[in-house]
Amino acid sequence: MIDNIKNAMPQLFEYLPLHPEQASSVSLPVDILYFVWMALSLFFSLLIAAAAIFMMVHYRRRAPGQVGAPETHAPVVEALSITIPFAIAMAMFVWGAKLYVDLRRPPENAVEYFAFGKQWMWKFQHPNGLRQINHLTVPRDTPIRITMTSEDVIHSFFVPAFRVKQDVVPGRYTTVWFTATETGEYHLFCAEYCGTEHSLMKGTVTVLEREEYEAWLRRESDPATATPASTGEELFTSLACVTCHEESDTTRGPALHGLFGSEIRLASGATIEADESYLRQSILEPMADIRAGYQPLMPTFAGQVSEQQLADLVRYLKTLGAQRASVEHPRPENATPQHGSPDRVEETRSEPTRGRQAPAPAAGASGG
Amino acid sequence: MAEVHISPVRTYATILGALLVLTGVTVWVAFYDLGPLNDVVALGIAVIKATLVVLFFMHVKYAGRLVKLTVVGGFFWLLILFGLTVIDYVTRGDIVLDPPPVINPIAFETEGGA
Amino acid sequence: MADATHAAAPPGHGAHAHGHAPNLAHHFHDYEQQREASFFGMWLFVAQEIMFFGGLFTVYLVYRMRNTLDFAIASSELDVAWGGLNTGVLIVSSFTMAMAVRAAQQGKRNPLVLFLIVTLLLGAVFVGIKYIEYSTKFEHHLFPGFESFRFDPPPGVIEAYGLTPERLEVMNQRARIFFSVYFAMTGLHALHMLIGMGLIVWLLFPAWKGRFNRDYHNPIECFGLYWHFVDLVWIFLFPLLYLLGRHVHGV
Amino acid sequence: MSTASRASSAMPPARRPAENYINRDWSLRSWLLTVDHKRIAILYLISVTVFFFIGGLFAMMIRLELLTPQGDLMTSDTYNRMFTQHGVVMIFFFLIPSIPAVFGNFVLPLMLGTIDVAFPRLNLASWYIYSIGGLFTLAAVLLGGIDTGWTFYSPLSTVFSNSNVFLAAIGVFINGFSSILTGLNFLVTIHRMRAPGLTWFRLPLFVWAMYATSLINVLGTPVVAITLLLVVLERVFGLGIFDPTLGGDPILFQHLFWFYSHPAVYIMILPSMGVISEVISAFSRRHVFGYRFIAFSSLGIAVLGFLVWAHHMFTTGMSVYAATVFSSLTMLIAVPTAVKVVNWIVTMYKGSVAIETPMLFAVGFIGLFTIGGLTGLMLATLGINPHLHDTYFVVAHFHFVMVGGAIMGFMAALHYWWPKISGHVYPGRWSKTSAVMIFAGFILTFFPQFILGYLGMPRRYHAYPEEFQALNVLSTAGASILGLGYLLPAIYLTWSLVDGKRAPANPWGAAGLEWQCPSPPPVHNFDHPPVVTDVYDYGDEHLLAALATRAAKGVSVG
Ligand code: HEA
Ligand code: HEA
Ligand code: HEC
Ligand code: CUA
Ligand SMILES: [Cu+2]
Repeated sequence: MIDNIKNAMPQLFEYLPLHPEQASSVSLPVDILYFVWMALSLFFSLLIAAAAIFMMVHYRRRAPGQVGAPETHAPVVEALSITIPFAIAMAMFVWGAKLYVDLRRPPENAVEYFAFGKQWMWKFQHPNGLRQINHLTVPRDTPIRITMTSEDVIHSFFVPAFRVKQDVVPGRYTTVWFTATETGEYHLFCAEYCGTEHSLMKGTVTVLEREEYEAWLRRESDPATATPASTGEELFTSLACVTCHEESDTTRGPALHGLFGSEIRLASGATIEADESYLRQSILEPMADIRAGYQPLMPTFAGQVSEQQLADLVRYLKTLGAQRASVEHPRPENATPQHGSPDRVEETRSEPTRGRQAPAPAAGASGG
Repeated sequence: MAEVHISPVRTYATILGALLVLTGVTVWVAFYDLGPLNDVVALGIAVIKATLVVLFFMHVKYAGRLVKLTVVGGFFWLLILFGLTVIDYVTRGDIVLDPPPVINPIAFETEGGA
Repeated sequence: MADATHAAAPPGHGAHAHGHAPNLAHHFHDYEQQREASFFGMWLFVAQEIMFFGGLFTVYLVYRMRNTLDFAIASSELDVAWGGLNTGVLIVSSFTMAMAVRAAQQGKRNPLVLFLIVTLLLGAVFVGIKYIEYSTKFEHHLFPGFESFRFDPPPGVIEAYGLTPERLEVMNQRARIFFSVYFAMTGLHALHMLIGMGLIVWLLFPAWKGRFNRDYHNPIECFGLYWHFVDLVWIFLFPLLYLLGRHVHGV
Repeated sequence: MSTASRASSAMPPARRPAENYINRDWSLRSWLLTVDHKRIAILYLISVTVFFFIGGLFAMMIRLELLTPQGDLMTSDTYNRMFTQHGVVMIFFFLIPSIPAVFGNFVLPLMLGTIDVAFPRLNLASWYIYSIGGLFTLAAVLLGGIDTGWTFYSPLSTVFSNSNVFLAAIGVFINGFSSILTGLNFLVTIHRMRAPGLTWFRLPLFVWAMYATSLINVLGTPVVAITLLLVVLERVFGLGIFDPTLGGDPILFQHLFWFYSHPAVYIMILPSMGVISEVISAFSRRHVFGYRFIAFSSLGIAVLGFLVWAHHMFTTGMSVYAATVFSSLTMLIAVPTAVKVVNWIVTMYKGSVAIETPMLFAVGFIGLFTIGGLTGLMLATLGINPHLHDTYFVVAHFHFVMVGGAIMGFMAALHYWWPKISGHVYPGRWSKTSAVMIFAGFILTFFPQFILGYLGMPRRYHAYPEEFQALNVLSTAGASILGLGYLLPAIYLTWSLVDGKRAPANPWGAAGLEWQCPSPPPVHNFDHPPVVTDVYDYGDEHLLAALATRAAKGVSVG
């Protein structure tokens, strides 16, 4: 009987559009607890509202001088108003605490990932050392434990579909774990307010079938087939430059199309030609020359990019300059067809829509 | 408490003496290694001194119930603040970084490249 | 509280005439009620102060729990002699304050003024010594506000505890926290001392003019509570900051 | 007129019939230097109203921005300033002082049958401290704003924010002492200034609520004061106490902050609960049911409220053990609260219930606060807190308790005591319209946010995924109704001062000491020392006689 109900549960929730999709092992138990609580809350709220309205109507004043009945005492009422809420609250507490233990204790065999939050991006590291930015790819049905810390302020790792949230605190390691149960692409939010771009510090979690994940991982990690981080465009994506330098988004960083070779005005009032060394300096010391009309928001990438990568980036930026004002997404000159596909960048940038299939790496995996 | 209680000078002098002696004792003890007992002794003596000050200099000994309750309440509230904060700290399983990360501990950047 | 003086009493309140009681505020029935009100009010203020300092004591507690050894070693930079002397000064000043209150209760003007002045002077001595201590810390780059903050453990400690250079870096940081806590706590305490000294000066005039008598002396009494409370804070600060871990650094 | 009346009344009392605390002296000086608790209450009423509208303006900016998902109305920096300033202004400069400083100041001495609070000059000083704190914060807003969130979490506030954290933190710090001193004043007043015969268990429940509130003020506020002071010191000297790169711990800040700020939510709600106890009894013309239970539950909430603060920190990596302690203690608060709710309802049972404006607000309070409280319990439930924390579910929860609860109580108090305070009657039809608009607008604004929250929309988001738009549009629509609902009272109450009918001493036919003095009260509150019996006794002969007379004259209200 109990099993029957348990099995029927997921179906039941299909009809309730009031929750995010259930994509982890704890989604269902959390939802059940939540909706039971919600039902209780609504029941008691309506009960009390009904009682209040009833009293207002039924005992409404009928004559101006009328007064109410004399004082009464009813210890039973008091006793009930103490015991019932106490009992319900304690019962829900115990239920919640039990579930919480599951939420907090990762299984022994959990696979260890790392995450690192900084204003305003997420960086992840797979057990084999592969890195991803603002994007995490994980295998299905595998317990995953992420150890996290932050370089600057407090952030919070939040994947609604998994019903998990864990603050990422500078100066300590915190951990979160989950077992994804459905493939697809899900929102990843930073839930702890962390400054200017808090609401843009989001990304996606992609859940792949285990084999697909393995394949993807192998391809990504193998220097021969890996997305060549040596090409500037990939770097531009993986270092999250795109989050600030999109064509459409003028509020953060300037669009970089047509930048190379042009005259630009600095906040100081001076004008300068955007030559190679200017590009270089903008990446290493963004605070040095602030472009007029922009905030000094750009983090320095000194120490984060090797000389080689820097050169690649600059080369890529130069290609953008060559195609000034192009509406099409520019194609880097030396990109191999396999990796440089135009919508690859597009993919990572645009809002993930819920449950969208065929995330970029997955598509790549099936192709390879 | 209709009449104001006026303590005799002798009481005050005795308390003064006791406070000074206790100060000496606590300094003296501090130079011996008693293990964890050092903390206990130092704080114990401080509490005794504080009690003396509160009871005699601040006349709580002769004050009404309300004032006594206020004093006890004030210190009790402090214990709530200490106690519940400590509950969190002593049970926290997370690791405090030692030394704290000045640079990215996952070494994303240092090696460069993916 | 000092509030319990004449509060621009609108005349014409017939409930009780009190032309004979110049220091009784119009909304109190008698001195008894006024005195109890201000006494209780002052105690509530002290309770408030307990929680105010309590926040800092919590900070101390948490960091000492985490960094016991570092705190012990860092505290060796503090001078027990000055600290101990200051404790003595403060305790004596508490005594003279108690005597001042006693004089006020008896309505004796001259002893009251005298004891207030002595208390004021002792307070000044305390602050003076604190100033000396602070300057040494500043000279030794132990003020956390400076870029140049640098803590070097006393000789012998490194060998005794086998501290590696990395561990020393950590110790430097934790000592920094220690001195942050030290300056925050003693600074706030010293600020209270200064305010207290200002209040003594402010009370000296009415005391000198003989405004206080057997019936009306609650400003002095309430101020006494404040002064003793400040003493009380130091009674805890001294062992916590100067003494705990004192046995460590000789090792 | 001022000097004349003073001179003439220097003689033993020959009271001029119309002389009261308002018209005694109109000069600005007499208002700014007043030590009369009633005038100080008016000063507070004006200032908190100003702050409410400032805070409301920020709220409208938030709602407008959230109409579309892209974050296109203002930059993210501006948006962050909006919600921070909204929170800081609403909480510290409106809600915390609102009922205690306005209605507590006005009616507490009346209810106690005394001339004034224990320390009248301290009372005035509290208002000045509040104003100075407010000016600091306004300066912070005008000089570029604050963007830390009202919670001032470090290290964002101590190291990373480039906004005016210094000014704002100092403003809130200063304002804290206003709360502390008001609380202290009330505690002493309640202990030491009660009229003869007014024993503890004859005190009106509003007084009990103020008592509990004041306890929290005195014992909790200093901790947030020192914490914000530390934030300021960190910014100025770089102390490092909360800075992880210097060995400090940001979690410690949260402990210290919430040690005050959780109890502070009871500073906000307890006074409202006190008001509801008064209003329900007065408009049901029935002795309040379960008097002692309601009285003690206020104290219970105040004390328990200090033991639960870390329920705001479950996701910071707290151990399961500590979380269990805090969660279970939090749940316990349901008990004293439920006692209150049930006793209010039962008070109406067999009453003679008049559906006047204050009563509408009071019943609105019961409904909305219950929802808010129960969702609070949901948040306190460990299994679901990780999902709900820092989402719009939390936003909905606290607006239900603060706007649906505390402000409903404030509106109830305002409409209940307005005739006493101003001496004028406001138009009933308009005020009831406003009550209904506020209720409906409120539900529409904040109910969708529960759903948004569970769907996963994080709070403090300037731009959000498109799928959340529909519910956000509903919320914004509701907020405009809500805003208009709040605008109405400002208009008709002001109008009533100019053109409203004169209010009798006891317009509602309520029991209670404050209704025994004329409206508005004379400077010394009572012409004759009040006779204290049971303050909720609707069987009292005098009251019954008065009611009968009024009924005969056809006075509709009451
Ligand atoms: C007036 C303000 C107010 C009040 C009264 C409350 C009341 C309560 N609050 Fe709320 N709360 C806030 C203001 C308030 N809160 C604010 C501002 C925040 C967010 C801060 C921020 O992060 O910015 C917050 C956040 C907050 C959180 C943290 C959420 C998070 O960030 O993760 C939690 C978690 O436990 C919580 C719980 C509670 C509980 C259990 C109560 C209880 O006191 C409620 C008790 C009431 C009832 C239970 C209803 C009445 C009872 C009945 C009708 C009987 C029936 C009952 C049963 C059958 C059980 N609140
Ligand atoms: C007392 C406390 C209080 C009050 C009364 C309110 C009132 C309102 N609050 Fe808010 N709110 C908080 C306390 C409060 N709030 C806190 C503490 C936060 C958290 C801040 C943080 O995260 O740091 C918050 C956050 C907060 C958010 C979340 C922001 C985010 O996380 O990104 C939102 C979003 O909808 C919101 C909306 C509203 C609305 C619509 C009202 C309405 O009730 C306001 C209605 C009032 C008016 C509109 C003004 C009066 C009317 C006029 C001036 C007339 C003109 C107007 C019109 C014609 C429309 N508030
Ligand atoms: C947090 C947002 C952000 C990120 C991430 C970011 N930038 Fe920027 N960038 C800016 C802003 C804002 C400016 C304009 C202000 C300035 O000149 O510093 C800017 C300016 C520049 C400029 C100079 C352009 C000009 O018109 O002056 C270059 C080149 C540049 N960025 C390249 C990069 C590259 C390459 C990366 C990734 C490795 C990157 N940016 C990542 C925000 C960002
Ligand atoms: Cu990172 Cu919000
Ligand atoms: Cu809380």
